[in-house]
Amino acid sequence: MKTLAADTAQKTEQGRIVNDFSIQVATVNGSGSQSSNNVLMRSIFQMGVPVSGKNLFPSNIAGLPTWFTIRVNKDGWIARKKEIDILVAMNQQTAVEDVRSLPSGAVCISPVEFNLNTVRDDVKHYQVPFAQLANETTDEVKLRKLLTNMIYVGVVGELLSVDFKEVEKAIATQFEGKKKAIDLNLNAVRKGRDWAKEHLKKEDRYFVEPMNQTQGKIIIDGNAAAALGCMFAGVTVVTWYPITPSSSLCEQLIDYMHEYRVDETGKATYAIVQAEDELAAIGMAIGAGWAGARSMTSTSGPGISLMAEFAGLGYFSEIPVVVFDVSRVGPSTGLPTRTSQADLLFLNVLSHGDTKHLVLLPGSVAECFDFAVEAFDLSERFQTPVFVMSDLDIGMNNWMSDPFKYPEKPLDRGKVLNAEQLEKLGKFERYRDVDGDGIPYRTLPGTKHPLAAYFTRGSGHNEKAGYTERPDDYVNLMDRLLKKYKTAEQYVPKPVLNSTKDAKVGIIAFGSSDFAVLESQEQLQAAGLPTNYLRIRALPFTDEVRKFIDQHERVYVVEQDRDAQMRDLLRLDMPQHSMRLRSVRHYNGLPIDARSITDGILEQEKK
Amino acid sequence: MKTLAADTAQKTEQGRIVNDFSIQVATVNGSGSQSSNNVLMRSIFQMGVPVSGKNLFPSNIAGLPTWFTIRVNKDGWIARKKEIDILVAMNQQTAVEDVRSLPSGAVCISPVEFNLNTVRDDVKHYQVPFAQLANETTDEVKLRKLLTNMIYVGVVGELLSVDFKEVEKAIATQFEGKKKAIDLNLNAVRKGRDWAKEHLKKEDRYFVEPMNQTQGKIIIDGNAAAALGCMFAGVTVVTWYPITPSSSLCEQLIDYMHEYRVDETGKATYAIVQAEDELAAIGMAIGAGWAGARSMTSTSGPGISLMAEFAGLGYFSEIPVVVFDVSRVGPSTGLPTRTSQADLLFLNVLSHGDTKHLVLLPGSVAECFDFAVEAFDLSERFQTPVFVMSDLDIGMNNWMSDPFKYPEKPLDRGKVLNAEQLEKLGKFERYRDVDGDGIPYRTLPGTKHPLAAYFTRGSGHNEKAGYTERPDDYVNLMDRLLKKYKTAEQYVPKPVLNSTKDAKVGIIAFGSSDFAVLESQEQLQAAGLPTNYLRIRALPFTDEVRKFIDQHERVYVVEQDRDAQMRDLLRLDMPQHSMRLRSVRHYNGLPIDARSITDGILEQEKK
Amino acid sequence: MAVEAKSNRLGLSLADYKGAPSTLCDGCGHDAITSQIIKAAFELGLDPHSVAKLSGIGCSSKTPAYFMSQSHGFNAVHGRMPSVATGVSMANKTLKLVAVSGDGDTASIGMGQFVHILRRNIPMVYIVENNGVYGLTKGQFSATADLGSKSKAGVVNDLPPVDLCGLAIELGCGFVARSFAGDPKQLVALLKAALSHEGTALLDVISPCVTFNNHEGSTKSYKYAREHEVPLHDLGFVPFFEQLTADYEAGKSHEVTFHDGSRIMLRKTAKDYDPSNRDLAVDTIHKSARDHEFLTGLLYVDEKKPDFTKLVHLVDAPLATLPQDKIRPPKSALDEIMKSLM
Amino acid sequence: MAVEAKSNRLGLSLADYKGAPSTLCDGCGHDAITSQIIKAAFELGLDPHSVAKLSGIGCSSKTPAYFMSQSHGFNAVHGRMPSVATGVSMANKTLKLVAVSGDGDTASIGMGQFVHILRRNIPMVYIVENNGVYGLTKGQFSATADLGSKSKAGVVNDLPPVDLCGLAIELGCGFVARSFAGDPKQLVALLKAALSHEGTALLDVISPCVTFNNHEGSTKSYKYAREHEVPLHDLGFVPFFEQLTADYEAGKSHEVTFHDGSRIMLRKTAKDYDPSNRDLAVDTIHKSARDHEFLTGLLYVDEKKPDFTKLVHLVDAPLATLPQDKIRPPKSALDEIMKSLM
Ligand SMILES: Cc1ncc(C[n+]2csc(CCOP(=O)(O)OP(=O)(O)O)c2C)c(N)n1
Ligand SMILES: Cc1ncc(C[n+]2csc(CCOP(=O)(O)OP(=O)(O)O)c2C)c(N)n1
Ligand code: SF4
Ligand code: SF4
Ligand SMILES: [Mg+2]
Ligand SMILES: [Mg+2]
Repeated sequence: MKTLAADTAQKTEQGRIVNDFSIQVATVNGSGSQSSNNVLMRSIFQMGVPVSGKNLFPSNIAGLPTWFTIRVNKDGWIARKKEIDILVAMNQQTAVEDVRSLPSGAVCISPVEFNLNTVRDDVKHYQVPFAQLANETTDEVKLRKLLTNMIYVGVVGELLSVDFKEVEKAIATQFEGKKKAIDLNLNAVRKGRDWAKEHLKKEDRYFVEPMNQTQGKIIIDGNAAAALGCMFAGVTVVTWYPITPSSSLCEQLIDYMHEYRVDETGKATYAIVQAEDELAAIGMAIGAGWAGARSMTSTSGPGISLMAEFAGLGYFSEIPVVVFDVSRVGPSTGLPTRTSQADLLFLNVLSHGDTKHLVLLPGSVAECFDFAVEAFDLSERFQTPVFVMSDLDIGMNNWMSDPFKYPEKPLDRGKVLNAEQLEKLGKFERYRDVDGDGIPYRTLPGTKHPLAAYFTRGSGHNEKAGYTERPDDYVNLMDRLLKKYKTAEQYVPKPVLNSTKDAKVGIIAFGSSDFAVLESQEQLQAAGLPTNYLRIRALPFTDEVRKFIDQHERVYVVEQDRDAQMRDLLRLDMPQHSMRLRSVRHYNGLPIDARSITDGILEQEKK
Repeated sequence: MKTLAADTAQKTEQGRIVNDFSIQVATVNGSGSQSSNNVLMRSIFQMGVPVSGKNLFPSNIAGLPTWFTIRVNKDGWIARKKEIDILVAMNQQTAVEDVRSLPSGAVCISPVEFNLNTVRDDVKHYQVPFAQLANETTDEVKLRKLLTNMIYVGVVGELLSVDFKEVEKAIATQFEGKKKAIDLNLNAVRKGRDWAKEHLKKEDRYFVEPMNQTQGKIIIDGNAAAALGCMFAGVTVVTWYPITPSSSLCEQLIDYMHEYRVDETGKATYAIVQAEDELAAIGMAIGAGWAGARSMTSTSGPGISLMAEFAGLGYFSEIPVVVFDVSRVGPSTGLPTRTSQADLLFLNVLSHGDTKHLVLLPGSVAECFDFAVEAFDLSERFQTPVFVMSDLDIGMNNWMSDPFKYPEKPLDRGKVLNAEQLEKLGKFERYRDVDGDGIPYRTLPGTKHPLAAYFTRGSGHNEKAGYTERPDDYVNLMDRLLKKYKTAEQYVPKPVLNSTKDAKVGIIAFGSSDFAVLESQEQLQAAGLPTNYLRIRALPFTDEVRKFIDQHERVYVVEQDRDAQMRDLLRLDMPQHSMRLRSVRHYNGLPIDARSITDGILEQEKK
Repeated sequence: MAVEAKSNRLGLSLADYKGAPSTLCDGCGHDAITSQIIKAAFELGLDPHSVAKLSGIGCSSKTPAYFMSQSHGFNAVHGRMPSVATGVSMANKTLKLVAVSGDGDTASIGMGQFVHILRRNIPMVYIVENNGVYGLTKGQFSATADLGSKSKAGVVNDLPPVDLCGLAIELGCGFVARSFAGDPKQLVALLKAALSHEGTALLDVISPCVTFNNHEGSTKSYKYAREHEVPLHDLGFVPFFEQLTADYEAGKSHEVTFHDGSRIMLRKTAKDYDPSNRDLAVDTIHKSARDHEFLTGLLYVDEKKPDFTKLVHLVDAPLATLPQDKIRPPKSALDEIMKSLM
Repeated sequence: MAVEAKSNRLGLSLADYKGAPSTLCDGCGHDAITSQIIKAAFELGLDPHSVAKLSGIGCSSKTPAYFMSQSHGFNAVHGRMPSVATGVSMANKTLKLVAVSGDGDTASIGMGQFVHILRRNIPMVYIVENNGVYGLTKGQFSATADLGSKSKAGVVNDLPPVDLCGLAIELGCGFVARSFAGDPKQLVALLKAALSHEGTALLDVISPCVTFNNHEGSTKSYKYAREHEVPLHDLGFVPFFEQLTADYEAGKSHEVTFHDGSRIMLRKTAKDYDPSNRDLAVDTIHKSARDHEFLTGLLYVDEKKPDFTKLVHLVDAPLATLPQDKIRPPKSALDEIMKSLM
């Protein structure tokens, strides 16, 4: 085992590592560490240095291990990084295992009582008397646990030379307005900083230095972004049932709507209903969509399973509704607080019988916003359920992003006929393909015209919406629905290409894998493998996707599931290219990282 | 338009058509025609002539059009035949359209009041004063409608020269024991026969002549067959919720169990619970399977959608349960009384997250029986939900079959440890892959041993069944489940091959398409295209399937859905052969027929 | 009285309230209820374009196709109509919701959503066409089948029935009535009252299934219902747009006035009954069950309970048709939010 | 008395009834209930190997992992535990089912199955750990949240609560009790009584969520419950295997004897209360709600109602372990059937 001495020597050779490392804070949930971690992250962000934060929390309310990872990266890589450089080991339950998993030469900050130095000596240990410092900070026993979190912020800040003014600013933002809280926390941070100044000798390579890479950027989680998208999409009826990791989408939407969607007279231009379960949530949303509202619901895996029957009704009787799936690890209850993309195939075919749903795949918080807007237009344009699948990683973690753009396109309410139009037309058949695009016209209940009414059913119906069991009527309907799905290829978000000179190898990914893939492309380039990368943003696939696969000898499909669902969907879309489609899967519940992708690809390249 | 004269001339040239035609009886549902149609069918069957009957009925209780088709075929083809040779047009609503759809030269028997002769003259019309005959048969007005049905049996029987003794026998069977009913109906049949003898001149080519092709055969519907299979599989807990076309499975099961599964003391060795809905039905079945019962539920499309969440729990926490999907036309309520195979893909991946279920695909009533037995063994062997997908055509129509074989294999209760075994082992870990086949051992609640208990959950669990969120635990579990699925390839029913000399072209089909494909093979042979036909009987696919595809230049996958789901599943299993897999789809809700398959294949062969 | 009028206050005729021809069995109780819905809507002069018809799945749930063909209708999935109704109500609170369900659709598979729609008090008329069986799937017992009732096959039901009215009152429903498809006079009055009520109005209407549950031994047959019906009171309904005539007042024991000014007069039959007394209602229902009485009439009313559209403080116009400027906040709003996130 | 005993009639110690350490928040009412379940099972001398623990999803539904680790447990899916319990009961009627659910798990998503399990009267103890919120998803209101109760964020609940006890009585449940996690003495007595009851025994236990619903303005906080609790009676439970001692009889107003001979003595507090009177029970519950009283005790018992295992006429041995010759009919049976089809 390398000794620390040797290690430090080596360090000094290699010199400083600036703005390129990851910090992991290990605590127990419910201990209030979230706010101090945010403060630490924001402080660095405010110094102009790109950061990202990932919270690895248990499906439990208090007392179980939680890890918060802050990645600091001057090049703007904000995906998860596999190796931890700096560990703040505050949780005795996991401390030993946490230290063991560190790479040699890493840094470990821990309560002196843990004696972690006895576990490994090839790691730089800073041992801090947190308990004592906490006692000195406050006499209120109940506050000590909380303030301990702020004390480590002070210690870490001092060691990394984080600008204290930024810490002060970050605390002010975090506890905005609450003077007492601000002072208390500032005081605690100072306590940690001063103690560190006095007692700790900097013996590691990690430093933060000011940059200007975060000017004008925002930090937000994907659920908040999606909520904003819904609000600016003009959503009017929202139904939901709480479930991790989707709850915070509707909960933040409630707050935003309350602030921005109440009229002069104090009345709401929306209705938000907490349903009794997901069957009811989507049932309400479908009823609302049928009646003309821009309606949505939001859920995660188990809720999607419960929505299957109604999803089929929406598809077959052509009712607009937007369904967010902030996906988590399944099957069943699975790992409610871990991330996954494994609902993809199920969403695409959700419900019994021949069914094909539109699915949007946001790859960033910005796209959570944009695609929310997009989703409502698509659902009303195509009169069908539209699923937006993000995941726990995008949805609940904090991401750096450019500010969102205000939608220029006016709302697309689709083919809705009002009384005047009916009068002009003198004729209305709910399910006739008038325009040859597979999309019929509809009317809304309440339309004051004798031609307006029609009867909606999930059973067999002809072009006039009349009940039928005729073989030809059924085939016509099903073929039209397929045509409609084909038409959608022209409307859904097109894929995004990131190409490299002379690349023969392609990479396809979607959703939250994006930043990791981009980073992996650099690693691959460095390893001598230039790649082109296409990020798919929706089902059905568009011609750009087909062209991309056409143009590459080998295409690696990177995804966060066990069964290579996206790879399979692509194979079914382009059977002639099945064999050039290879798979890189990551499905342990942690957000995907660049290294795993790079290794996964290089390994197969060897063969 | 050909005149009847010309037509009859031509007929006499061609001469008699014996035991090779189809009869369609058009009535309204709820009119009691079902029993007379059965009598007609049975009579011919008893003459030793292969027959099959298909009931095309509305999703309605009374008053809507219904068509019953009897196919008489000396070669034993019992699939649906597209063309109708003899129409019995008893339903005024549809009579004109029914007659129009007849091929030229066909026969039409109808009430004289309908004046169908005015509709077409290239069809041989026999016009019968049914009303008058009915009046003469009985004074009870309420009985007349019913007896009219028996009168047409007499007329048709006479025209086709069906042996009257067999009709008498069939009636006796139909109304077993009910003396009064037997006399009434016999009398009505006689009425029809005598009138026909007297007033009708036989001017068509169709005749029934005795054969010995049905000796020792039975007639039964697939749901009854499956019910019998369940009973002899030793099912102990049955839960269900009524839905067409699956209701009659459990309803007939109730009758059988009541007769054969009650012990000396009059107590039941089973529990059958009519649940409040399908969520509850599968929940109960899963609870029972967990507690050690051989449990099952039966449903159709909409019920499958509602079972998605529990199906995922069963897969992930490894609980045996058998689920019958007697599939009907979807999506949504769809066409509840029409047949379809379009649940296949959805069943295979049912529930959110990475899921793969075992699916058995019976292709005959005999296999409904055998696979029911098989399904319970598999579900306990693999500790997982097993789906048995038949469809309305197999499930609700009457099929000729060899008698079912009594299962020789003893029940396979799978890897269950009792108190003694636990004592010997001294150790028990619920989810450890002890044998390397991916299948762990389980214990049943009530096992009196300190080691027996474990905690079952749909959330993350390690080999000891302890709660976990560890990435490695999750990956291990998911990989083992995949291994278990792979192991199942060795256990599920192998495909059935029907090969032809020098065939280069292959056909793959499953379920109720079987008889139509076999018949189509002959038509193709006649058209100069020898084919080999492999009938798949389960998911996952077995090596025989892979070998078959390997060995053929082109393989036509015949299925009764819109989206070519089986073709796609095969492409995903053998991506290297994607392009040799072609598709023939039939999805108008009618049972598939040989001609449609033959045309579908020949058309693509031209290209 | 309106009953004789050829056209109603909107100048519409009875025919304007009819639907497609029924495909139900001749004599089905559901068809009888359909005609009373048509009659009530016609006599009240409902605007067909402001009515939304909702149902689940079942023979009963088919009936919205058989009345008011000028109104939009939605035949949803089995047991989940209440959630769809809730969504429709949120999207357009100006619509009058007329929902038809069956005992299986409501009391078996639909129980969860039924309970929660009552809890939310969504403004709608909720009619359960109760025949104690699943008609459309050929006569299996539903959750309202009475203990001891015999099936057509002779099987005796050994589970207690769910009493939808007792349940609704327990859940705080503000309008609870029970009636009989064979009692058109009472039914039409209750339908009009229900259509005038502001929250959820539950009508549990015994509606015999002539094909599967109308035999000896059935407790939901026409014969049984006729022999056991005990009307709590005679009813007279006076719509807000009609003068109160003396004959209404005659012998009235109680009167209920609805938000729109319409009233229903209760004339006592056997004993006096105050439909605003919740405990009395519950006890009376339980007693009638013990005595095997088929109790009909207006069992409970509470006109004070706010309906759900009030609780969510909706703007006056239907959400469905709000213009873009009302539902998409201005750019300034987004800028403000973005700032706060920097 | 058993309470002091180191080991029970099976020679097992209290420790033998414990489970894994709880991961719930310190002070969570659910943990308090867990300890009383352990105590009751120990003192009754339940055989851990004959107990099956069942739950849905939620903090409350996690608790079966925290008691009786020698019993099989099944943490099912959210809101659907009743169906799983029904299946378990059918598969092995010799098991004693102890089910734990939450107010969200039962009254929101689980309402349908809750109603139907009561209707079927599946033999089991059904404990609802009722905190008025969804704890595990961070404190949203559930369907039992009281009208006017304030959330931690200050939002006021504007929907009426589902009263699980009132509902259970309406649905004919034969054992209905309400208690409080902060009243261990009453709770353990009710738990023992519930464990001695033959059908479904519902225990609605107010169990404060210290993290999300224990603040000022909450009607499910420890403080509120303590201040508003009104016990209907004092309870004394005497298991069948114990002698009746004088002190039990003292001042008893009512007594209920269960099938196994165990008894529970009710000593009147304020007014006399007969728990066998259904109408009285309903009225009393409704009154307590009107008066904002938190009424606890044994609200209703009916020992005559047959449980579901009786209705299905099961053989005595568990279906789960019947040997092949009992469940696969002989070849002759198949032959006979085949003949009939020829
Ligand atoms: C999810 C689902 N399960 C089952 C069915 C089959 N089904 C159709 S109607 C019905 C019962 C209808 O009974 P009820 O609501 O009482 O109506 P009725 O026909 O008696 O008027 C059932 C079980 C279905 N359509 N959907
Ligand atoms: C189908 C489904 N929807 C939503 C969830 C998320 N979820 C988990 S627990 C819970 C509510 C639990 O509330 P309650 O039953 O009152 O238990 P408590 O945590 O309050 O004890 C919810 C909504 C889920 N697990 N499954
Ligand atoms: S089956 Fe019964 S409920 Fe259905 S239409 Fe016929 S009579 Fe009415
Ligand atoms: S969140 Fe509430 S219910 Fe859940 S464990 Fe904590 S205190 Fe108990
Ligand atoms: Mg019914
Ligand atoms: Mg709760």
